[in-house]
Amino acid sequence: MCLLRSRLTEGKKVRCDNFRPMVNKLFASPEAALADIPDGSTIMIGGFGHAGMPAELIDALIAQGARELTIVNNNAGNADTGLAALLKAKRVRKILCSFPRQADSWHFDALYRAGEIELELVPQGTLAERIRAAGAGIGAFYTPTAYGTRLAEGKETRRIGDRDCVLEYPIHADYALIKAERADRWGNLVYRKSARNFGPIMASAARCAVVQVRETVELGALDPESIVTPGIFVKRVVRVAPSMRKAA
Amino acid sequence: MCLLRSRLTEGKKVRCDNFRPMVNKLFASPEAALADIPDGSTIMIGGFGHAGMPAELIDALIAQGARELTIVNNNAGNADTGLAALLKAKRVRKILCSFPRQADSWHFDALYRAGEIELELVPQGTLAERIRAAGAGIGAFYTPTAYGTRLAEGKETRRIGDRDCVLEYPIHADYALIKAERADRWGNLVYRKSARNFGPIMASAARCAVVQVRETVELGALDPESIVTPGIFVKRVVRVAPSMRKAA
Amino acid sequence: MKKLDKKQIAARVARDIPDGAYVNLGIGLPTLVADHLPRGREIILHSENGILGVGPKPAPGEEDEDLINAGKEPVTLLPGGAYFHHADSFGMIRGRHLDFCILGAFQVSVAGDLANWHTGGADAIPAVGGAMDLAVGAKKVLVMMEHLTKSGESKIVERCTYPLTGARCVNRIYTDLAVIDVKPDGLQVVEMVEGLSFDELQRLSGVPLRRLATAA
Amino acid sequence: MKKLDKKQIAARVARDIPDGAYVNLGIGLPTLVADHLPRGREIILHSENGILGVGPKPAPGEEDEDLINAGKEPVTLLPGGAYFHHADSFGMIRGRHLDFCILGAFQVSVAGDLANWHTGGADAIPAVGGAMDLAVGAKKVLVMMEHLTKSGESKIVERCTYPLTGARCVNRIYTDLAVIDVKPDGLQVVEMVEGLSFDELQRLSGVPLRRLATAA
Repeated sequence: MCLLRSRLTEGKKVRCDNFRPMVNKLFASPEAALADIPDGSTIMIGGFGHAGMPAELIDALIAQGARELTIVNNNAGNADTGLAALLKAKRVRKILCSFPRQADSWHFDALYRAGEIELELVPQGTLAERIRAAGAGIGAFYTPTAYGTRLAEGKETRRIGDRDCVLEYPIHADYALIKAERADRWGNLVYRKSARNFGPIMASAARCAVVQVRETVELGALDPESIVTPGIFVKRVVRVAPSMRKAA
Repeated sequence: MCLLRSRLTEGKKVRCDNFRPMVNKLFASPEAALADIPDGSTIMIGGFGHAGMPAELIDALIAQGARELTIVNNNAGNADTGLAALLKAKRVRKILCSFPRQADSWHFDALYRAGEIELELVPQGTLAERIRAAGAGIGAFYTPTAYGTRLAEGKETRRIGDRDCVLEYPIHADYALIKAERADRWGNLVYRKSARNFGPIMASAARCAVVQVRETVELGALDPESIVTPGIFVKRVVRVAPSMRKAA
Repeated sequence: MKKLDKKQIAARVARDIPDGAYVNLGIGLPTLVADHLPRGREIILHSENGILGVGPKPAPGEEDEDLINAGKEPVTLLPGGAYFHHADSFGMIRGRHLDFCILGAFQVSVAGDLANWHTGGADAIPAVGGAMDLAVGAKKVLVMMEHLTKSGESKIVERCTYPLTGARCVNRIYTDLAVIDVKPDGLQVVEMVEGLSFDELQRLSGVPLRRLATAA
Repeated sequence: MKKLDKKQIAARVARDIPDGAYVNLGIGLPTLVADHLPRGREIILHSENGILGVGPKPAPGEEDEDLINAGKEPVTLLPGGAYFHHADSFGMIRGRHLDFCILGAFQVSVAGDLANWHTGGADAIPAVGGAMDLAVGAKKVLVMMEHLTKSGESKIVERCTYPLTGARCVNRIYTDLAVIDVKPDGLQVVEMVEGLSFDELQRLSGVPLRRLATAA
């Protein structure tokens, strides 16, 4: 055959490039893994409380400098570090979360009262399902949650069977920053206890999922029955040693 | 306090009774686990090919005698045993599946051509998602699958972002008959290889999920990180020894 | 009359949870129920951040930052417990797999509407968490709260004045004064504390109540 | 001209799959592609019944009835592979996580409509499987088929006469005669077999084709 030209892999949908010789998604540092995040990105950040919070990736995002971000997280930052520090640095335009108000959410509270941050408050299960819908290619879904409440105002509703439902749309992201326990070079992940929380669904909903892990293992070392996030959802893995975690 | 009467657990929603002293979902035999299936039930049957097919439970369903069943399975029976035998015995009014036509689906083929069985043909991913939606309490969802095809005729559609979508509704079942590898008395399950297929979602979508397993283990013996179906979705577990499997 | 204290309300709720039940305890007051579950019953607690089979608080020094409940307090896992992600966890809730959830409340209406997430203040920063999912999801929604506000007004109301968490979702209310079922045709008093008359409870509640019919 | 046989078409498709790609091979003809993936490339095969990292056929006697592909043939799992359930598997597909899927076809239209599940016969028993999900889901949908039907008609058509699997979903067509891209403005020939002229290909295809512009 006379090969004229092969342009098959140049499709613009492949934004976060997987294709390297011998699949290897391991990155050397949080900084390297987040270097290309542009201003205006939508970024999901995993974690519920400290469990699953990718502290070192958030620190690297703060150092990286991207602005006008839209953040998706269950909360809106605690005390003065992590997401709260990102908010304090005025790098966040909008936040989608279920539970912003906490005893130590003072940076969010101040920005919110000053009108300097937009809040989209989403019931926690609807937040999870909207993220999952993005990852699973669902266009929209009807949920009974929040029907008849202030959080459903202005939304389409429909009675289905014995339940009144609200129409909700997926939340897609450009990047997901999550934490897992262990990964291999294909990006297969396992988590630890309740630190799993939003990690698997956020990885699936982002064009580029970046994962910090405590340990990397050889390909084949993870039990295929127990892999929670298959590597197809993961673009970049950074090992953050336990000692670094404590120091942070 | 003067207790007048406590009727809290009599709610009619709890149809498949969980409440026994020291949660123990283990049943003595497939027959015992299926004894109460009434005529007209909707029954999901797990499996894709032979992988995950609950052969002994299907045999017990045939022996049990319930009629006018609606069956949900990926296929419509092969050769002369299992689901095909249930069809042959004219116990099935309707089947929902993605791939009825196979080289050895002669019992289905004959009933279908004779107009003696109703077929709802569902794309495989839509079948899986409709089952998952039932388990997850989703009222309905929009999917791009089948838009513009014969299988979307008469269905609501909507353009969402860059994709035309079709509105699909959940598939609920009265019973699910599935196969797993290992269970404990709470009904926690792990599967084996590609035999996992429809098991986890069917368990979640049925009021009464009945599981045949190769092995039962002590509570606590399954790794909580690796449990695929938490026991909350499972009502009845029957151990079917490997030797029985071979004999069937 | 002898009002119940918080622990006593929790113990009263706990008595109604049957063996084998799957239960979610909302953050705050309802978490007390865990300490009063009757011995000899195996009750499986769900935490919406991805745990079934939540066990008791860890011993001091044994806390694990990766094992917390929905209130972000350290917990343990019972043998037979399992971990899962947030979408699966809320699928369990929304899909009506939990037998009970137990929630605190600002107000409950005679129709079973629940208000427990927002005081309605214009300046208040809202936060909802999983309350709206639990309110529509569990097979039975149990509310535990004090019967009266600090200023003496009934928290059981004709119509909620605070923003709703869910409409027509509450099945039973446990207060420091009484246990009350929400029925399609109104509120039905199941129990009252010693020394409280039905008429007094009716007066304090300010909404129509009726007694549970007993065998005469 | 030298028509390609099935294996040669499969080999030609395989050449276009880059290192690191996630790929689903439809049942039938496309499964041949697995045998021709270039050595030295790490390509991760997906099977819609819940496998990533599908490996080669097992040695005779090593088959495992719990480890089969979407065509229900015994397979193996590569190191790094994983199992998951059907909803997760089709989430991967529908959610556009697969880089490529490779499907057989009865017909492809100039607009990229695909017909591959139903001959349209009134008496035919329909069966769709995962084809409609793959058609809308993969980032790139590649079709491999013979260029002409047994009676010599083009399978590339102005409008599909068979029932559609998906509308405007095909990105590239590999036949025994040519490789053709489906572009928004029409079909563009990328390659032809030795000895076949563009005019002859145009005549056989019966729909407007154009040559890929090359540096003159």
